Amino acid sequence: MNKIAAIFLIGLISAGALGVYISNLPGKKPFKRNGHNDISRAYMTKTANGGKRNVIKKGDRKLENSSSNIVTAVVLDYRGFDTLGEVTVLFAAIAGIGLLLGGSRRRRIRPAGPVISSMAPWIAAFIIITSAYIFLHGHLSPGGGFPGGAMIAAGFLIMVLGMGSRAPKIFKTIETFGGLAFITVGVIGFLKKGSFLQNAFGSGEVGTLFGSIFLGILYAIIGFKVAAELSSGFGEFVAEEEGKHE
Amino acid sequence: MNNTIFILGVGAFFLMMIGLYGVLTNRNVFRLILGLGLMETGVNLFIVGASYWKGGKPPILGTVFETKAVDSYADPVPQALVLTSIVIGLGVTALALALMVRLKETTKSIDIIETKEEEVNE
Amino acid sequence: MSAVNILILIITLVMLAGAAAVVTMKSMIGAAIMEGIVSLMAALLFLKMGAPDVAITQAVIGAGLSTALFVMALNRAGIDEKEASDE
Amino acid sequence: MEIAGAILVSIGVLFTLLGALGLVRMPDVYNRLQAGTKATTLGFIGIALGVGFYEPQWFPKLILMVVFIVMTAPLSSHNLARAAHVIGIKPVGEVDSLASKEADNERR
Repeated sequence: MNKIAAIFLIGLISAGALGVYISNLPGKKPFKRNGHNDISRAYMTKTANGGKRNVIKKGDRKLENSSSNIVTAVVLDYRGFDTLGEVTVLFAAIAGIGLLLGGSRRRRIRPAGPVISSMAPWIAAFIIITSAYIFLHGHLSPGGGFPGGAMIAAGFLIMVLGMGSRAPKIFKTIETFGGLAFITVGVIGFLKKGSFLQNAFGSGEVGTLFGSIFLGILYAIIGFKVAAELSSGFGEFVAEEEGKHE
Repeated sequence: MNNTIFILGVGAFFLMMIGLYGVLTNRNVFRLILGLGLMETGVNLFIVGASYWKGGKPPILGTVFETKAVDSYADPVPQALVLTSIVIGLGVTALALALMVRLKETTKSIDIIETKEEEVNE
Repeated sequence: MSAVNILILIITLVMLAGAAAVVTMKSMIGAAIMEGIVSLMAALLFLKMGAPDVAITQAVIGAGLSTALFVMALNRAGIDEKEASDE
Repeated sequence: MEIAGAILVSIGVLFTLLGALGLVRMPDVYNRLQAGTKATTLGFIGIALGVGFYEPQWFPKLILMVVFIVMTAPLSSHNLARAAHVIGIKPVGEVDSLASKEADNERR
């Protein structure tokens, strides 16, 4: 398609969509209830104080999951099925990469220079410790299993690129057992409370590390699973040195 | 005060349109993947930007509690949706790049016009 | 126009300029790095919108891992910059 | 307390500005890397410590950030300079001592 036709088409789409968007912008009046619709309002009040009042008070107990971070509560508790499906989609994508790029190539990866290869394990250790903090505190502070797992994958990527080591085979095992553990937690909720992925471990005080042990366990599982998937998938992309068998 | 939500919405929309232009006018597969990434970022920005309102705090209760109305927080549901969407986008991009590497190995080219179907089947 | 508005406007304009550079740039590695800059600006916008979770995820994945993935895929496929002209 | 923080932030901003000016002014890749990495590292340290004076409970995390920057910034600039040298970009001056040293190594 040539450029003039593309610009014409995009201009057409832009004119229509921007017209609809601008004509639907609210006027002087603010959104009803500050823009929260009923479902997000229900999620927030239930996370905060069991859906009774509109305010959050110090020392509230007997909550549904007692998570400080409401996004974590929505991702893992109220929409846990979404997250299970999302992890499955990621697994399918990484399995496709393994099918396309894998094989019996066992050549040596060219390491970087001496400065990088001697400093790479320290930086990787620093990154991995930071990401463990991020996904263990996913229900207290911003962060969680997805960015934490991606950061672990970045650390392993630095080790692979800097030192020339390969991604070990244990990642496939961790990935499999991560998926199994997620479903196991869901089945425990089914057996104890009567519904799949329901909170079966109770809830403590808001704002403590062990107050919301259910979300902590789930995010740790997701962190390990995402880290294993991304590390093993990205290991396939590393260019290998031609010809040298060692 | 709707200036900010207007800027965010129009900016995200133009990001989508620039990505669409890149997808439409290029024949290079790598540039198609880059354009798809731009469109994905634009859609994510639009979803979160639609729930923006002025003064919305991050939806985190914190360890020190005060008596706060729930209405002072930003909307958490679009953020949760976009959080999973970004990770899926990374998986899709990686799969597309793997397909590009196989295409280059098979047909010695990453141009979508030069790639004939018979060559792939050989 | 308040100060927050001006900041958001500047970040949005930088992001759109980076996106235009992605589409029009000759060099493919340069385009991939520009896409990383677009992701970083999007992460700043998410942070200004009150979504720190999304901002962290976008910064780690969009600006860090994704750029490295693009460069690694170019290197693995052995794509030369010279054959990259699309005219 | 706040005055000390403001002074530190000002020093950081000044060094970052000098680094940005150096990126524009310097003649070749290696000098630009020097300006863009060293001055910006010092600028980041100043800004982080100044913010730590404003918000004292953030101090441990800021110290960790400074440690990370100090660990990674020289590595990245070293690797960029090495890559530029590998693909054959000549420095501005007359003497290329690294090339002559590598030639010595290959002769042996």
